[in-house]
Amino acid sequence: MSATHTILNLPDQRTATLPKRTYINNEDGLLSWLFTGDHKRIAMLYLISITFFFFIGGAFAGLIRLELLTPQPDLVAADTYNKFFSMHGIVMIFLFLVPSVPATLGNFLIPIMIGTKDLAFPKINLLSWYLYWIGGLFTLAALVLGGVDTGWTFTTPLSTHYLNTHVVTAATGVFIIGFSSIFTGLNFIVTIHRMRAPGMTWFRMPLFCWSNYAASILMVLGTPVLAITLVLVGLERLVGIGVFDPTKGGDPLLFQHLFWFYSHPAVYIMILPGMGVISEVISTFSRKRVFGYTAVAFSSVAIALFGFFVWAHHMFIMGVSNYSALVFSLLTMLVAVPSAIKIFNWAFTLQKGSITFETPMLYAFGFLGLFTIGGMTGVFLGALGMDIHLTETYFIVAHFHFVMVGGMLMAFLAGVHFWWPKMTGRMYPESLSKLAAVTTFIGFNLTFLPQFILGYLGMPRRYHAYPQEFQVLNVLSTAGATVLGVGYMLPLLYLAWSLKYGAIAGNNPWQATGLEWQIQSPPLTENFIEIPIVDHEAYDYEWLEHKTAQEVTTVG
Amino acid sequence: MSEYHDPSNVVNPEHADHHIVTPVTYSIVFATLLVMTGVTVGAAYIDLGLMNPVIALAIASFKAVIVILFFMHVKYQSKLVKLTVISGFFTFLVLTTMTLTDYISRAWGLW
Amino acid sequence: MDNVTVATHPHTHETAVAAEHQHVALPQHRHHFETEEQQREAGTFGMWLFLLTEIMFFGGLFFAYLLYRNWYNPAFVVSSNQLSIPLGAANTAILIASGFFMALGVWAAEVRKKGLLLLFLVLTTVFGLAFLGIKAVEYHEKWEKHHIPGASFDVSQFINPQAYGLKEKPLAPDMAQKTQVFFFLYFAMTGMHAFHMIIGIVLLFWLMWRANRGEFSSGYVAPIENFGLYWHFVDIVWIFLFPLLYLINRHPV
Amino acid sequence: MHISPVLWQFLVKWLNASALFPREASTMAPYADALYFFLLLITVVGLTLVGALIFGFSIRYRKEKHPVAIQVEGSTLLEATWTIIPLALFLIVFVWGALLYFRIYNPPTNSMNIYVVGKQWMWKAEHPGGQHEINALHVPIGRNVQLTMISQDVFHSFSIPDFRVKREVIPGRYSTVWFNATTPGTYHIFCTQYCGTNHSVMIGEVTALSPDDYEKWTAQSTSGMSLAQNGERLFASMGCNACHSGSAAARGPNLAGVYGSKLQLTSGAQVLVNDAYLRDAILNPSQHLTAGYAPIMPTYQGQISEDGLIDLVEYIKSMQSNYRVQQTLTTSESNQAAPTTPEVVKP
Repeated sequence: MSATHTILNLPDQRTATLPKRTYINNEDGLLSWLFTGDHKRIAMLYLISITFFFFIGGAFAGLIRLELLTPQPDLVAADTYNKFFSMHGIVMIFLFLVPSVPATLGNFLIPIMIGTKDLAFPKINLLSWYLYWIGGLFTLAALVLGGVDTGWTFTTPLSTHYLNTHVVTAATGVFIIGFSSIFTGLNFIVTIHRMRAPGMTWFRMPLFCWSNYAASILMVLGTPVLAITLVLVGLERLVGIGVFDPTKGGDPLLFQHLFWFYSHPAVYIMILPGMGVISEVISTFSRKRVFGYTAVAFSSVAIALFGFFVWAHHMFIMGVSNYSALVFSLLTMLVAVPSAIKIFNWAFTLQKGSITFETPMLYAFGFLGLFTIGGMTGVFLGALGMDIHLTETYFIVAHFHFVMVGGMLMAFLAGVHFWWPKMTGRMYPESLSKLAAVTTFIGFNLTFLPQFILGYLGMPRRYHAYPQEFQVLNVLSTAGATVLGVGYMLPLLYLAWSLKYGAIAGNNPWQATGLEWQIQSPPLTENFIEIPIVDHEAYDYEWLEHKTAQEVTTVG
Repeated sequence: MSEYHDPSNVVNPEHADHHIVTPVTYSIVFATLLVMTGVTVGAAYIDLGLMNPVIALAIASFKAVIVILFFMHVKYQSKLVKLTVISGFFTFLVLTTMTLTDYISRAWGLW
Repeated sequence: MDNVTVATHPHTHETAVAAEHQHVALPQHRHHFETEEQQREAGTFGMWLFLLTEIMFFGGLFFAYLLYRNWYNPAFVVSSNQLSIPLGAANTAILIASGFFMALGVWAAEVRKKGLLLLFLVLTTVFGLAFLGIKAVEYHEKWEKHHIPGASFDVSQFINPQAYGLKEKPLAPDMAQKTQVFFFLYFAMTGMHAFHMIIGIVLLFWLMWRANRGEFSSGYVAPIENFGLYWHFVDIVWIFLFPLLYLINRHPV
Repeated sequence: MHISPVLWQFLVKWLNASALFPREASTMAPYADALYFFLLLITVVGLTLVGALIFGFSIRYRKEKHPVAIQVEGSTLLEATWTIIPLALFLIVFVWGALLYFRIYNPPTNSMNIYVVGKQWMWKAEHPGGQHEINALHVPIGRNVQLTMISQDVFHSFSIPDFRVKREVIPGRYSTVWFNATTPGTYHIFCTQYCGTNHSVMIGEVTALSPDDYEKWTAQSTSGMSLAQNGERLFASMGCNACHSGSAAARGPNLAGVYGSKLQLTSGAQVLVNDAYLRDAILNPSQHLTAGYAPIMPTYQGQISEDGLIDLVEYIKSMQSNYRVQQTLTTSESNQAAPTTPEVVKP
């Protein structure tokens, strides 16, 4: 009976075994992991690292919500609260969101998806992970030494002249993490250009590769601008001369321009790989190729390209020239279109499919709904006049959490659940994971929908204490955050459990078409025994059926 | 013929054969660079008004282009590498022009 | 072709192509690249992508310079006149020469001449060090003139040039303060450039050591080639820094 | 930590205050809300559409009902539809938003001007008539009020949600915003740009008063010296009148009537003399040199506080009769005893 409800296709658990030789047991010992060049092992190292930082960032989020339970500034002192949200932002953005999908799933899957043995530069890939940790340690050092309270935006002149916290330490951390991200992106671009398997043309690549490719371009071209900006902030603090200091002839808005030149594309660095995950998941669980493959692929590239032209919409009220604001607002409206295209293409992928509702699909549905809201509220903020009232309030907090958490984190969890059997060879408990997906969705909405209302009512962001009339909505939000916290703890627990006790997954539990599903799980260190020749497009379920049928006849 | 296995990317439009640039070419480029350096220094001492920075930057760009083309072998590289080089300068141009839209038009109106 | 399954590819084309090119497997060939050609091109492409990040890294500084030059043009003109054109021009020539020898070094590696390669690498290093030496002399001069931004920065030379034997027109006091912006950008840009040179020279010593062991004498030239790209990029930055900082609006002499 | 009183009491309070939308207390609010509702409408329609598609397809094409998927490549017509319709909607939003933006950031002429200085962590409002307020602002209803704002230290942002106006308060540069309050009452002023430790304490209240009450308030709360009078003292004590004496032989240009005029600069540019120009000309004189004068004026960067600059600007504005923004507050004629040393001069 259940066979009709699901496409889950596990081998007979009584006889199933994990493959003898996999990338996990190929070499033993901690050092074999710490000095590995294997993209899959590095991906796992990244997965563990970003999970660690995710829960640190999450703890700060929890503390923030706890403080905001009451209007009075009663839980912690004002500067402590400021350190909380600064650390929450820095950790979540630079140590979790930016590397989340690319450095874990992308690292693991891109070489396999395009049919090669490894990324182009394995050593640089490992270096990128070490840089990530060095940067992470700097950030943690800033935290342990007494924190930093600039907010994640390092706004001058506040960060350069008015704070006595560990700004330079944190900025150094972010600077180093930036290079980690550059190297990941560089590796992806070279790999995708140079190392595709024979027959793997650009338009046969899975959309996951396209979206990671687009994000990589942004990483390579955007991140160095952040680096130089942080260098200048550091110099201004240490040497004390003002490129950004109005009293010495500098322009603080120049900092904003340079900072957002990276940090707006960074938003797309965060969301694009998530969109790639959603394409894979929705296609697999509706047994259907992605509706309008080319449109989805090109919309990723379009987002990456336009992403460089819209940064000043973060500065509409900050004193940019109004003419310039017009231009940036118009371009912002244009960049919203490719996202809309994607949403509808995903929705129509379901049409005439044969849909099942496994955990990754539930997360993907969550993504669609939440990202639609997140994207649409982005249009609110892109509209010049509306932005005046909404910016710097909880509306904007809710907006980017809908995109980043409702979008990216949902996509990340969808991806982790989707590829978990491939990465570990084990299945997680399906009913528990469905529960987690639903819990996350409910908790998320409860947390962040009230914040839209709060924002329109005018509650400013980064407030330690607030007027009493905002309390009810804040209590709702905190309650939601509790549910959300449970929703995020659950996967940690059952995924860890499944490492040992999960059912053995077999090569292709979802009956998916990607190259990664045609090899053993967990894969060999060299991925493929022989480099495959690709003779079909991505998401070709007829090809898969044909192949399966043939295997059955030859084997059976 | 997409199934054709092409490990060296020989039929790939993104491929270019390895070309060895001769010392003769390098020497010509080197001499040109030195001459252009002399010219740009000389031009700096002549008052040409607005043309001074234009000439200086034009010469610098010319020098940069021949360094990129010959010393850095881009002339003999694949389209992909050429495109990469161009995209780098293009992005810098985006940064400059889009930011300048703000700075230039700030003076236009009161607000 | 439809029934060719993914896992059973016979590799006929690859062997054919490999035979055609007659590649000898080098020890530097990494397992995950199918051919050395692929590895070499990947390396070059990766290096270029890295240079893109460098373009954007310096790009931020160049933009800051462009902006403030327009805002505080008189201050920028007189302070740039404080820089020494002979030293700057000499440095340009030296750096171009260094780049020239680097290019010859790549050629020497390509034609597998170990002795020549070493010679050219040494020359590249020597000229690179000469550049840094002259830069140090210039920095020292700025130190003596109190033109290093910070507490001891002194604008009196710009307010009262006659007292210092300069023929320039004095700057208004508020504009004179802005010369500090020029010198900050000067030190930030040339300092960042010099920092890249220092990294380059460290790498050069490493390459010399490897070249001496004969690692690049058998057709494996990727490290030399890619380092060459980096070194030339550093040249290019200077090619733009020199006119921007030293030359533009040089008159009155 | 305690959850203060019973939750439902707050529920009542919240619903009483404003449940989902802030009060509309300025002429701007309806315009902003109209766009907001339009955007909400698009969002709800879009969300319903996406939801309907997902749920509809999920039910119709679930595996039990539809065991074999039918492969579809795509549809150019459909894709063109969902490219063009969102694009058109977004462009409408863009135009509408731009119109609103210009409405909010283009102060009408003849609005009464109030200066606001932001500093860590308080708002100082300075009325031309000499009323000084901290974390409070009294305005009359039914009049266009323009705020000329500047920050002494970091970025702040002046926000009155019930008026739907907000503008960044920037160090080193005047920024302006304007509103016309419609309903008497008190409304929140927030600093919305994170500005350091006590960011959340940087709040205040704007009190909109009926014209009569406003008259009363101005009379009661004057400090005795109008800003222009303070400025006059400062002008004298800093020695400005040595050069700007107004005589033909003076080393500095005559300032009377300069405000609001078009000035020919040495650089060849022509500028409109406004508050921002006057402020810049005091701090960076050589870049704002009137044609025909030598660059001999010293810089006053770091020597005058922002309040002092406001006083000077007000004074220069008052030195003539042709300026647009006439401040005819009765209190500005007040001529009571004044401090002997100008408080705002910093050595």
